[in-house]
Amino acid sequence: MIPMPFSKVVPLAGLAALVPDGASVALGGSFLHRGPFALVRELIRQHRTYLEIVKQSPGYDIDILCRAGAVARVRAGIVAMEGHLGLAPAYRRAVERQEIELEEHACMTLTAGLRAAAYGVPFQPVGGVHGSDLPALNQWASVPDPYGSGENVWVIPAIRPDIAVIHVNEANERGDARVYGTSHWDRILSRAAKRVFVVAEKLAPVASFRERPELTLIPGFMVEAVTVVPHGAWPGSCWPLYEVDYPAVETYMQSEGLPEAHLAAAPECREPVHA
Amino acid sequence: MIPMPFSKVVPLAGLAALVPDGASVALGGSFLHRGPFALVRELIRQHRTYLEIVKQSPGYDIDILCRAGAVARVRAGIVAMEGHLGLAPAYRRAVERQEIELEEHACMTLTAGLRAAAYGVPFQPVGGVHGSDLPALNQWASVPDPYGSGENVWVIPAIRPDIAVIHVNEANERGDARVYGTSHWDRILSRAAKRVFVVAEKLAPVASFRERPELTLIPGFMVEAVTVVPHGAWPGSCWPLYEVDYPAVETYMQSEGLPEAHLAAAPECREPVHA
Amino acid sequence: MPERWSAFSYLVTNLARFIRPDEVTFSGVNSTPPMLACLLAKRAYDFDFVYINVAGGVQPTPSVIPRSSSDPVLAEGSTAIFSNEDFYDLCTRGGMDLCFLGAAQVDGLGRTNVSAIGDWHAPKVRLPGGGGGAVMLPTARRAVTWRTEHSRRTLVEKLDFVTAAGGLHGVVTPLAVFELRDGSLALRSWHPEASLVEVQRRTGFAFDATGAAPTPPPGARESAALRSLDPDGQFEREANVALR
Amino acid sequence: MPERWSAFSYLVTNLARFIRPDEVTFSGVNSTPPMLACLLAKRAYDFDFVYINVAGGVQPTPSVIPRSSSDPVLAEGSTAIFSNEDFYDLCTRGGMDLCFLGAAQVDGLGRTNVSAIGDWHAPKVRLPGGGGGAVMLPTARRAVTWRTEHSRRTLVEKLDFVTAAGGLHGVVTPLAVFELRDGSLALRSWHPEASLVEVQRRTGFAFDATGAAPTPPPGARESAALRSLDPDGQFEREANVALR
Repeated sequence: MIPMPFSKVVPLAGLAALVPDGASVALGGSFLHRGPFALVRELIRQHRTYLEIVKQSPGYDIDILCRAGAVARVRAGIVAMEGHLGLAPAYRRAVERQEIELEEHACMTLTAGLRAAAYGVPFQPVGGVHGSDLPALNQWASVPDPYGSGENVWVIPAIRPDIAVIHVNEANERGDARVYGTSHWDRILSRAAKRVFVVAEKLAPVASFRERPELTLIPGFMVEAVTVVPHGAWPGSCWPLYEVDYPAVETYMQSEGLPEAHLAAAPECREPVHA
Repeated sequence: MIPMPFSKVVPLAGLAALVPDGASVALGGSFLHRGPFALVRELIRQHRTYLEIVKQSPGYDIDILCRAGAVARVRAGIVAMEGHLGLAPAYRRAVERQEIELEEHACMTLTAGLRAAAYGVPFQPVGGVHGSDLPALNQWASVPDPYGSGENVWVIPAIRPDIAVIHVNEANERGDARVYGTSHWDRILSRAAKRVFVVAEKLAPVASFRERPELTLIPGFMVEAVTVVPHGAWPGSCWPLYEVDYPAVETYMQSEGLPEAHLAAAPECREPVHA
Repeated sequence: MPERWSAFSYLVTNLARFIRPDEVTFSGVNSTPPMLACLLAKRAYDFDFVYINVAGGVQPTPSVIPRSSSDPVLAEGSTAIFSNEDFYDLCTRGGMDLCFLGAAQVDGLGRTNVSAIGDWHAPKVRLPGGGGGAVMLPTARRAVTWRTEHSRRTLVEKLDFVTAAGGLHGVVTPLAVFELRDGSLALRSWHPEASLVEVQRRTGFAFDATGAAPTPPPGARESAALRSLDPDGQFEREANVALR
Repeated sequence: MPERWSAFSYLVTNLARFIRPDEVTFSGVNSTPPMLACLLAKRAYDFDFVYINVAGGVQPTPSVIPRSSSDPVLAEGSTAIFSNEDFYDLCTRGGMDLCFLGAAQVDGLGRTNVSAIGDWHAPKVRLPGGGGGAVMLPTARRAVTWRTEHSRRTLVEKLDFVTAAGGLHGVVTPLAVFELRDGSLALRSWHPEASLVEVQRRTGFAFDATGAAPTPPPGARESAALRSLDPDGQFEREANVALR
């Protein structure tokens, strides 16, 4: 039950302040696309620590959080900057040095765990996985089909993040949120997490949601707070508004340590937040 | 794999002819709302028999199919004409006389079985069900949480209909289909069935789907055939085009036996099919 | 002078009185009285709550009140479509505060039968069937049902079939309001034109009546709201409900 | 005179040659060569196939060819958005005909490692991780991978970790094309500027080479299609791939 104030819109700093140290945080988007990167950077500015990050395909977000020493644990399917940018080096180093704990998934096994949480059941069967070393690594159980097919199916325990943060194209002050293009894994993340935060490119009128309610990915009553950060998925993309800023990503990757200049150059520092 | 002809549009009679006697047919919509009723009537005109009907909340469709003797088995959650119209009398009589076999579900247990099929796993856990007589009736199994919560969860075996028939607002000749208002259970039905048929109020230009692809409920490559029947959900509603025709439903309910006059008065007989 | 109850207003209004501020409250298929109760609460009470329904509506503002409680007009004015899988999952994961569910028979433990009268395999009456109950009744935080007939046939010592268990939080009939207390249905109040004895005589299960009293009369805003929802009395006529 | 292969064109074109008419074919994240292969096949071959991708695209017509194989532009022109859950479910229920999946190491049984070099718990190199493989490789009808380096470090006798099993249908490197035969990878063809002996010397697992021959040269339409996708050679430069 979420109380219903007139407006759920808060400043970015206020949204980040709602994330406690040690929280399990699910991040929306995929690789460099429509990630809640402004919120990720703000968590770093606020010196958040011991976070558990849950995301099928993190990259820039997990990398910069590792540089900041903000991460204790990662539950992920595939981690990279992608393509010609290669691996996520700070993340890679943190795992290799055993500074962070990794729970390695296939993207769909992570999703199965999220489905179990969203569906209110303790575990979720998932197709495939047979022959992989991942089940033994993660001590997953297999269950024989009780209906006698002879099939054994791998089941993933429920994964219920404390908070899901989703970057969206448009939200309204009640929290309704919609995205254009693929929703990546954001639907299941928003249903699996205990609390849902939205970072929006812009506020849109409630009336525009009434006109086409089928486009709403997350209904407002499920959303605790919204912040508005134009260009907040930088240096990634937010379709159809902007593309990946590859020079900025490359500059980030060439830097070392906590990327102060990069953090200072981010849109949430450059532009007034429309809240 | 569905071959890709230039157009998947066929006449209503041709679509019905693709449904063999004895097929397991999942029907979209709910009660009197956006059901593929034109196709149901055409199955009756073609004297289809021994059908298995799968639907969470059938009403008019199952009732008229029972009157026609077209049904061998029903897998359903709740069956009624709804509200002041009460029970579905022909269906009720067929069950009471044991002329048809009923697999009684809660709507969500039926959906769990459909999820198992859609996800490619042999069974699907479902919340609740504890204390109900339904599991014993259906010989459902419960599985203890292998992760040691002590919880037992009921699991439903996969339900994979041969065919799902979905009535939609708009389709294009490639089979892409979209609906306005709630999609009821149509998303999971379209993913669980082996074959998907679409009955559309009208054809819309491919370009209009390109403009807002997020609204497409079923991508065309999953659809085998489309037929166009304006007003085809009659005597039910199709939002926002038309409301339930209550006088027609009441006239149907006051008639006995195979409702010839009702069948003859249906829109698919009155209007030329735009195919 | 306070207004008098009609059997219909008693049923709908006492369902509405189960609704609490800010909670997520759901009405489903084949559920005209709770649909009206949710819409009444929106008009009559000072607090807000999240009304979601089986038509996918989230805080809808329907332009007409439909005869079908699953009519798509119930999503009109909604800023989102919350489809069937979505609201069921919300319920099973613990996010549904109040859920209205139908029932044909109710027993003293707040369990329901919506499946069959008589033997399930050779039924005297085949009823609508499982519906939301078996999954939602045990998983919603609170579930409330109604019966238009208050009798030993509907409020029974023993169900012909247990479709759903888990304990209804509340039951409303034209005669009385029950609520769950220590795992059993207890009488909360009765129609002021009836008596405790009448409730006992017409109820098939034994119940605790500690603290029970005549139901407070309809408030002016409750009555006005119901009149506005049913200006020509069509719902009241079609509900066909009587105190006796 | 037939065109010569570049290492890059060999890789992309031979991936494209695994695509068959009318089939549902998928390319995912971190998968530039198969993305290009799917787009090449659309331009170079006479048949159509259902191209779906991780950006939700279904038969898209992207206005630019993105550097990121998960870029949302890959859904441009699509008439539907087929989201991540949707295409994974399609695969696990048996509806994915051809799936391109990444790999760091491949063994002779067509199993893959994308997790770690060295001990998983104390890795020499932490790799991207599970991704699509463990679920898609055993459930897609056919799965095909590629490696930009053909060596005994990448095509190995023994994987450091088995991320995904189930048997790849095909493997393409700048040097050779393998396909699954009786449960093991067999050589189908090798780069015409190399030899069977070179493939054997640079491959860590033993393989059957019955019927293997030099790879047929690129067709004119294949070459033209690849040039149109990479007119200024940016993809070729960034792929940084060589025959030796």
